[in-house]
Amino acid sequence: MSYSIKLDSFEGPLDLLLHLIDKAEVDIYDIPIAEITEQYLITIQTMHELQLDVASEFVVMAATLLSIKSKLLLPKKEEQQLDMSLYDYDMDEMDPRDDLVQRLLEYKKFKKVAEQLREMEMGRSHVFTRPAEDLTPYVREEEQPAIKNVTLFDMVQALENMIQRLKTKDPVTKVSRDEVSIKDRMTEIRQLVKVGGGHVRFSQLFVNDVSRTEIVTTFLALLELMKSKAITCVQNQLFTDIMISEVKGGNNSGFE
Amino acid sequence: MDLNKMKSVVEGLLFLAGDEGLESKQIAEILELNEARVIDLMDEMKKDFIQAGRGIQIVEVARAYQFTTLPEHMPYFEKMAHSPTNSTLSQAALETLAIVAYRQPITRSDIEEIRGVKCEKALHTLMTKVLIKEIGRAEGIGRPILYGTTREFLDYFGLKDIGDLPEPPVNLSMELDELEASQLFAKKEITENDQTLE
Amino acid sequence: MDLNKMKSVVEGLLFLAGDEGLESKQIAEILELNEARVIDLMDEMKKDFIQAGRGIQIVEVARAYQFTTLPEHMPYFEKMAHSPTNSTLSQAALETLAIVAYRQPITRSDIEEIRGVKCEKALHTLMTKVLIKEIGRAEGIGRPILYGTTREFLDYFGLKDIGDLPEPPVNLSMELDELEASQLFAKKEITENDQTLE
Repeated sequence: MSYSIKLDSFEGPLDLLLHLIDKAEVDIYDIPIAEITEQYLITIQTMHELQLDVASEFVVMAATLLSIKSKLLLPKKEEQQLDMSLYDYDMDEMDPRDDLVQRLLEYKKFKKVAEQLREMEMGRSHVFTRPAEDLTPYVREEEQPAIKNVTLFDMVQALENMIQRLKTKDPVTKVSRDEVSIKDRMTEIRQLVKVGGGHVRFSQLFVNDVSRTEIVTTFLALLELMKSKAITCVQNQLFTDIMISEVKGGNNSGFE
Repeated sequence: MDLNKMKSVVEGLLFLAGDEGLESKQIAEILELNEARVIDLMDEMKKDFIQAGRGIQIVEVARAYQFTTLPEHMPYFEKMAHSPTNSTLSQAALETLAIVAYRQPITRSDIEEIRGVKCEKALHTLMTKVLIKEIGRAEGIGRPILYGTTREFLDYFGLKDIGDLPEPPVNLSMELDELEASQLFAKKEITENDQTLE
Repeated sequence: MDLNKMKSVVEGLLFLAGDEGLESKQIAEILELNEARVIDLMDEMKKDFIQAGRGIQIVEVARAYQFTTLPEHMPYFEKMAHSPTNSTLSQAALETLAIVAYRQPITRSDIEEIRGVKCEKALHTLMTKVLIKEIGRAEGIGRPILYGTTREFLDYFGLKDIGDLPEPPVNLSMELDELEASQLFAKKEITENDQTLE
């Protein structure tokens, strides 16, 4: 081949074929099958030598090309006879390349459209907007309208948007005092586990409306206890509570 | 209500509506105007904003009017904003999306037929980004899932509605001819210019 | 950058900043101006907005500049809030509802912990629409109210029971946990800093 091509840049066999046809500067309606097939096979071979994953679709297309090539090589008459039993008479004139040409044209159309979409995507990524304001303050108490047009999907989507929003946001910093030490909390957790007969649920560690600091302390205390192999934590499923269990014969002190 | 007041109210409304935007019908209801009048008003305001060198613009996305910032100001916002389109789609996803957009409702195997490759991963990506969704099941064996585009799709590309998609190229085989023709015309023009210069 | 461009960029910035607003120092950084110049610019813009009869105004809240709507347009915003096409839930309400649905029973402070913002208003809205209700009290100090979803919630979304809720598209629960964790860790840093200060 007189030109090099980036082998991993093809979306599939049709993409590769379009590329070869473009390079050869031939009419898509009159593809020189022998020439294109040869180049196609060389490309696949190169991909193979470079140990790139040659997807099965590429191989299937190679077979299709070879089949078209052999059909074209068959004397016209014989082909007619072969086809007669299978097709109508008017099908005799069919060029074995037609199917492929149609597929290529169809694919090329969408490739062109995809290019336009790419430009639109780029354009849109250059503008920004703001989330809608909560209109609740403008709603008069006595006449709250019933909800409409809200789907479960909207709800889940809202949650996802929120996560995206919070992820990009710096955590608000507020200073507060550490009231319970991690060491104290470790002792408390171990007691709770003991009282619970060797097990306690994560949610049971927070019996009241605790502050962030307390949650942090508890969390760190748990990590410490896990590190010292005094407890293990198991969560069976998403959304389910974490089960904290005492480690039998583990580190009984849980302290360094 | 005079024109200036109307424009002023609409500005407030669009500001509150944010990325959800407002449809002409909604604006018409709130201002007690007919919808055609609102559409004219919005066209006028679009121009006003450009003329006044305003820092926000009115765009129509998914049939709703909304404010966005100006593309040329992007460098100033990068630090603080979230973009409706914050990562670009892969080529595979984009091609798959193009097929779904123009051929919806369509099954996975029909998409794969057109692209000539598997597109399970691309479909999954597009579903996760909510650019496409299942819109039903086809008849027949297995009752395969039919895919279509979402409102988010329109938003992602800044399209007014699905009819706003770019025209697909009609006849690709014409391309060469067209190219030659356009070159001929270009040539002709030059010749004409040439002649006028003479 | 000329004056008009500056004003135009600032408009975009304030539009995006929402009700958090931007301090003169932040604007100065983005525009690469000195702060005194920014303060003058903002004064000028405030006047511009009034003079041009704009539908939004620049106000200073807690030393941050922000856009707000005009109080005299209130009746139109009420109409917008009541518009039948707009009787959907606000984003804030939807988020809150989602958190209650997936994490019930849950206290207000836990919801606020996750969302990072107050949600009294959103909870009120959801209660009024009977999508959530008080389902008990948590143990401990203050015995805070626990919220959960209602029968009407299930009816509205056509769910047999709460276990019928869809798996979130991304791994939502893990993301939520991560988010909570990251916020906790941010907090932890602060706490530790605090200790070192002592």
